[in-house]
Amino acid sequence: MSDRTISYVNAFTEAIQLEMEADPDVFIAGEDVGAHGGVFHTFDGIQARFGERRAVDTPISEQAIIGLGIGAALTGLRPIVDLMFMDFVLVAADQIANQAAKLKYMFGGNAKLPLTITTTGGAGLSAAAQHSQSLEAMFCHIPGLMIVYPSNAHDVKGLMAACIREDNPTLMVLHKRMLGQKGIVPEGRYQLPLGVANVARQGSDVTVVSWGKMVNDSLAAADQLAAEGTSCEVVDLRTLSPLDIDTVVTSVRKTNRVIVAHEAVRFGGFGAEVAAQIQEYAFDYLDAPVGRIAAPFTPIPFTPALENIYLPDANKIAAGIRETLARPLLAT
Amino acid sequence: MSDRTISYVNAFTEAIQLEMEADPDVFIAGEDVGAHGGVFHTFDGIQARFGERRAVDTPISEQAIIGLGIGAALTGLRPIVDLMFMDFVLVAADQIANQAAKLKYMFGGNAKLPLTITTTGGAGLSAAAQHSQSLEAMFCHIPGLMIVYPSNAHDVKGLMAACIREDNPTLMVLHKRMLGQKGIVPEGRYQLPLGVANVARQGSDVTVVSWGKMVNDSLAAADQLAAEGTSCEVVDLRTLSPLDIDTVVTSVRKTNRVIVAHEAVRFGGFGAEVAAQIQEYAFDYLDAPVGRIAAPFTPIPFTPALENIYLPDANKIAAGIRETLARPLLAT
Amino acid sequence: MELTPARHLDMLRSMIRIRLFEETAGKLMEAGKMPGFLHLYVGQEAVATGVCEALRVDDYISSTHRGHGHLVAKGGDLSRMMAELMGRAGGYCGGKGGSMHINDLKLGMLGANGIVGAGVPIAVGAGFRNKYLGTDQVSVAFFGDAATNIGAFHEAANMACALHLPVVFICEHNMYGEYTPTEKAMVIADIVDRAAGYGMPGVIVDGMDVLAVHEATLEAVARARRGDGPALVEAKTYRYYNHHGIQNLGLKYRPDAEVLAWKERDPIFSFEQRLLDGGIATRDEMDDVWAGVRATIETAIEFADSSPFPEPEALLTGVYTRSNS
Amino acid sequence: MELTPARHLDMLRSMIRIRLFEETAGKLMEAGKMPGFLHLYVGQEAVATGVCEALRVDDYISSTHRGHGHLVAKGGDLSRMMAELMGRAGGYCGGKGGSMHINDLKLGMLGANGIVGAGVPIAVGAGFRNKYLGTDQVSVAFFGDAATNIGAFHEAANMACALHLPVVFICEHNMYGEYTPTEKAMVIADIVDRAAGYGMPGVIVDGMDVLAVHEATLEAVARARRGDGPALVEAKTYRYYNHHGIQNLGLKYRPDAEVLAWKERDPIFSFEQRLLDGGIATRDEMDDVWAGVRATIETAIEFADSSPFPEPEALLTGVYTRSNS
Ligand SMILES: Cc1ncc(C[n+]2csc(CCOP(=O)(O)OP(=O)(O)O)c2C)c(N)n1
Ligand SMILES: Cc1ncc(C[n+]2csc(CCOP(=O)(O)OP(=O)(O)O)c2C)c(N)n1
Ligand SMILES: [Mg+2]
Ligand SMILES: [Mg+2]
Repeated sequence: MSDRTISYVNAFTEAIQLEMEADPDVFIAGEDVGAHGGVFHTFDGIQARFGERRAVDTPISEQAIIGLGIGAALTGLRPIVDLMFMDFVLVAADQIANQAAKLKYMFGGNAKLPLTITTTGGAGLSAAAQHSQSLEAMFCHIPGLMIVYPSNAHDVKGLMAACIREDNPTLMVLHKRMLGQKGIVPEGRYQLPLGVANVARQGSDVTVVSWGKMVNDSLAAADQLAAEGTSCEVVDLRTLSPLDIDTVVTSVRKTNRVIVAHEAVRFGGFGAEVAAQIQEYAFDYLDAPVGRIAAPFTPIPFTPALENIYLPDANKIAAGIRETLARPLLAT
Repeated sequence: MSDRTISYVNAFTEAIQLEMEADPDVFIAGEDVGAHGGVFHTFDGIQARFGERRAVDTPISEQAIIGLGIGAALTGLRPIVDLMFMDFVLVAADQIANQAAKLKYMFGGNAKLPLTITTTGGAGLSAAAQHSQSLEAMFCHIPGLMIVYPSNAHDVKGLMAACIREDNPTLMVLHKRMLGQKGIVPEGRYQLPLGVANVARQGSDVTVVSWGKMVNDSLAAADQLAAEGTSCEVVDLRTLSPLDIDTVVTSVRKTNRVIVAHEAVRFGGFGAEVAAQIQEYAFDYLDAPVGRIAAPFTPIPFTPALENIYLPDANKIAAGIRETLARPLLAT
Repeated sequence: MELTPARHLDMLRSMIRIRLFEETAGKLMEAGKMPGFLHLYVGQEAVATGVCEALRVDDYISSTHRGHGHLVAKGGDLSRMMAELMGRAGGYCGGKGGSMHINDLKLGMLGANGIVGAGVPIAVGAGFRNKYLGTDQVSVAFFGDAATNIGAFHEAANMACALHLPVVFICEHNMYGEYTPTEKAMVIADIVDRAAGYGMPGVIVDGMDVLAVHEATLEAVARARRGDGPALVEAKTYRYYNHHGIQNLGLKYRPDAEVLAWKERDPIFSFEQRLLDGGIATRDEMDDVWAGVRATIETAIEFADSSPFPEPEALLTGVYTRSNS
Repeated sequence: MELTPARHLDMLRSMIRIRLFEETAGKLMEAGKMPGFLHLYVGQEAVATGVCEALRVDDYISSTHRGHGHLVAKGGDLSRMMAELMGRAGGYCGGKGGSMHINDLKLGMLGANGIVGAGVPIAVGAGFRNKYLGTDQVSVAFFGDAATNIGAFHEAANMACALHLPVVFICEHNMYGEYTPTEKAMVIADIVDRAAGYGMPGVIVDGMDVLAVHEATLEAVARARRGDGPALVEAKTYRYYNHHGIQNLGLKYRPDAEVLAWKERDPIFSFEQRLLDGGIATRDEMDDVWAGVRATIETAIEFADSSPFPEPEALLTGVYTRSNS
């Protein structure tokens, strides 16, 4: 059954289920993750299978949810705690960035903190400015955390398993608009290493670096460009922190042109870090500046009329690629 | 008295005092800002002068402190609310980034939110990982906020006055280790425009872009380099968001080499955004990659033995400049 | 103070405005005309109405994700509300905020809020402003039962008490936070048990009884206005529909019988009965109210339907206020 | 259960260990040997001691910025503590954490904490673990009076009650949060007034009386151990020194007379008097305790003084655990 097809969200749930079967110390906790199975069905069936002890519905208390995970992880369990919407990480930012991320170091390296924080990011559902954000950049800046943002069902399962087994705090972000997307997902347990990027498509003319849902858009853009005779290489970072810059730089040294595509606001986004490292490590190979395709500097608008314009997509990426390719070696 | 010399912290307090005198709607609120005058004496004398009504000691409730500011600003006052240590912005991150920053836009542009949030950032006092951070990058990524980080007494006063008069929420960061630093500060009211950088030193061989305390270190590095015959231009951003990239790019087009120096962790720091924009807008002018001098990817260690190594300083900036200058036009 | 028949009809009208606005929004959502999440207020009309009828136009309120009722009761324009929910340029937020961020600053309605509990500190800020300026305006924070488990609520409640601000806390206890029964999220049955921890009085009222809500609020508001500080009013109520969307029966987290039992005590129909029984209003008068509101709703739908979507340029405006002073 | 004379002397010893450790740290700070902020626990010794003497080694505690006393009382090694405060490699955190992050996971001490209130949810997490594994361990959260105004405390207290976890909440009410009298930061005089809002019992004890603290904690701990859920113990106490540093008199935010009055009720000297009066211990026995602790402190200073500063390589280690499983 190596070609079994299931959805992104089911792959996520399956990873949790398999790890919970394998390790009695793994549990889930969060708002409506138990009886309801998560507002996006990310935890469907977990409580039915493992009971209320291991699938815990909590009060609406994001700080205490993360604290619960920290305390349980510090004392030997392997918690998965959920924040529902990525926007809510801001409510619990102290516990995530000042506590979970730093305890190991502050404790002189003695602590082990196998904590997985799950959440859903991304816009496109008319959920407006407080239920649509992509805030990964804010937490990539915090030493001690690992940030994971998978782009397809196969990766979700392997990366989520790796997060659960990881002895450091991880933030696993699912994109809301990919939950139903199907992919070929092996049945048993497997892990994908954190901190290793994936070349999702080989190409020679230009590199597109991306993560999460934007990898799909990048691949779609690559299809468009292929029809125009351009060969795009698409690098899926999978993990933002730690960042696998080697895979990116290897690609750029081959293609000499690159854009970074992400859904978050461009200004101060994680694309800036990727761009800064590319120009540092591949300076002599670049035939054009590192381009960035990302959202404009505004909160996310409610109305689809504006949200559709707001969102980066395959067309915008394709346009960005064309622009990068069109740039003469010396523009001025 | 145009050459009156006062400290950075006194310049800050003076700006507040003058604005409070000029406008009865301006008040301060926060933990120990009233009777005690602020744990770093940033509000010394304000309560004595304006009374408890306008200099309000609050409970230890960072979320409610910001919320108090938001509600008061929405309804016509011009609040200054204090968070004591920049690390504590994480405790109030939702109110800052989901509420204060976004309300205007979500409300269709109808709201006015003249809110100033003050805090102190920076390491070097052995205050360890939760009392030393420079988290400006996290909030630069949030549309709707303005981030200000002055480098000297003169600028503090003018920028703080501008923050208070600004109709958008501003985050004004003081560096703890600069509080006592003296400078020439005019006596009356004046404002420095937000979003306008300052060329703190003219030079021709290399540009150093910086903000806050690191501007001082950059100037000291420039002195070192001058002795070696190198002419450094130092750009003090003053405001990080909005970013005055034009001043930076103008300088880089002249010098062709540039480093960005900041105290925050390098990975995902605001230097990445500056570097990404420089390589985008000055690609053909760059003779070397944009360098970044910043802190390593660790929480801030307590012991001076490690904190001293951790911190970027004039020597590290000077070394970074030398490295950038030494790089041949084609390195590979 | 006795209420006149006209005031009784005002209250009835306010509740009907909420009810019909919400039912209409639900239908438009089903018809695919309303994007995003819709948290309907149906069932809780007596709370928003009873409270807001105790307020002046210049008093402030802050609201929640379930905020339409609060804006309607504060006097919101149904046309601009409908247009907002449909993402149109003519909406309260020009289509940028939607259901979860609807507001009317001119009416003192400081916004629905997508973050549970986050509106409470904002109401406290408005309360601070009232005291600071020495006005006798009050500020009201609406929030749900489950929201009282979040830190922002706690900090705000204590802050209001510590600073002795004219703030009234209105908890709408509808027994659930999303799909979790509140009895699973807290041990206590009554939110008022939290009031003593801040040092303010708390009172429980029947949230299906608009007059009871009104009376309790009047007292709390009067107290706040005369400078005697905050108070908490807990209204026991129920939302007829699912947490969001318009399913009402057949939900796995609550028994249908429970829904039906609460509907027996419907705030609008029971109030009508009372007005009839007391000879305060006739069936005809009340039918006129329904008809009037129905007409307003028709107007609102037409307004919204004919309001254009915002122009692309609107995307980038309003992030920063440009009018510095 | 009657305490033996030996157990009484254990308690005395624990309090003296805290007292002398803190006084020494203060002097070292004055001498410029101790970098950073130092929040001394002197005056509150009876609380940490009374509580921790009611705990087992495998019980957990979480602590605050004022955390030395808690670690000492939980059995902490004074040498490694002193070395940590001096930023040495031999310290508990290898010099990386310092006073505000001192911890000993082997003793179940989950860390001092630089963020007010942030340790409380962490203790709740440890309590969750105990219940999850079906052990009879308990978890204790120490926090200050002013910390109860922060959201994290509230969420954690409610969470522990909602999930019925074996957690004991210990509030050290020392009347101030930094330089603000707590009566300005909250209307209520007693933190236990908050317990009812979570549905747990709360009790006030004299925090200068180690036996009173001990007894109250024993009861709360027994309750938690047998699965009856959380409880709150509020100890009324006082810190002799300034919020940080070692000034004690002449502070503008509190009257000297107040300090002196509390010192009259010193937890150590009053306990000694009680032991003498009750014939439980002799002056000689108690002097031996003092002498023993003094010797330990000497050893600690020597250990710390001779412990090297960490090597530069240490800067980059420990950010991530490398031992994945
Ligand atoms: C901080 C935060 N956590 C979680 C959510 C998701 N959420 C939206 S409404 C809600 C339930 C709120 O319950 P309650 O306060 O009782 O209000 P009700 O919906 O019953 O009116 C939750 C958990 C959110 N919006 N914000
Ligand atoms: C979130 C946060 N806000 C503010 C501070 C600064 N601060 C440190 S200790 C303290 C007072 C705490 O008072 P209390 O909880 O009563 O403990 P005590 O110092 O009296 O032992 C404050 C405000 C902080 N460390 N963290
Ligand atoms: Mg509810
Ligand atoms: Mg205290």
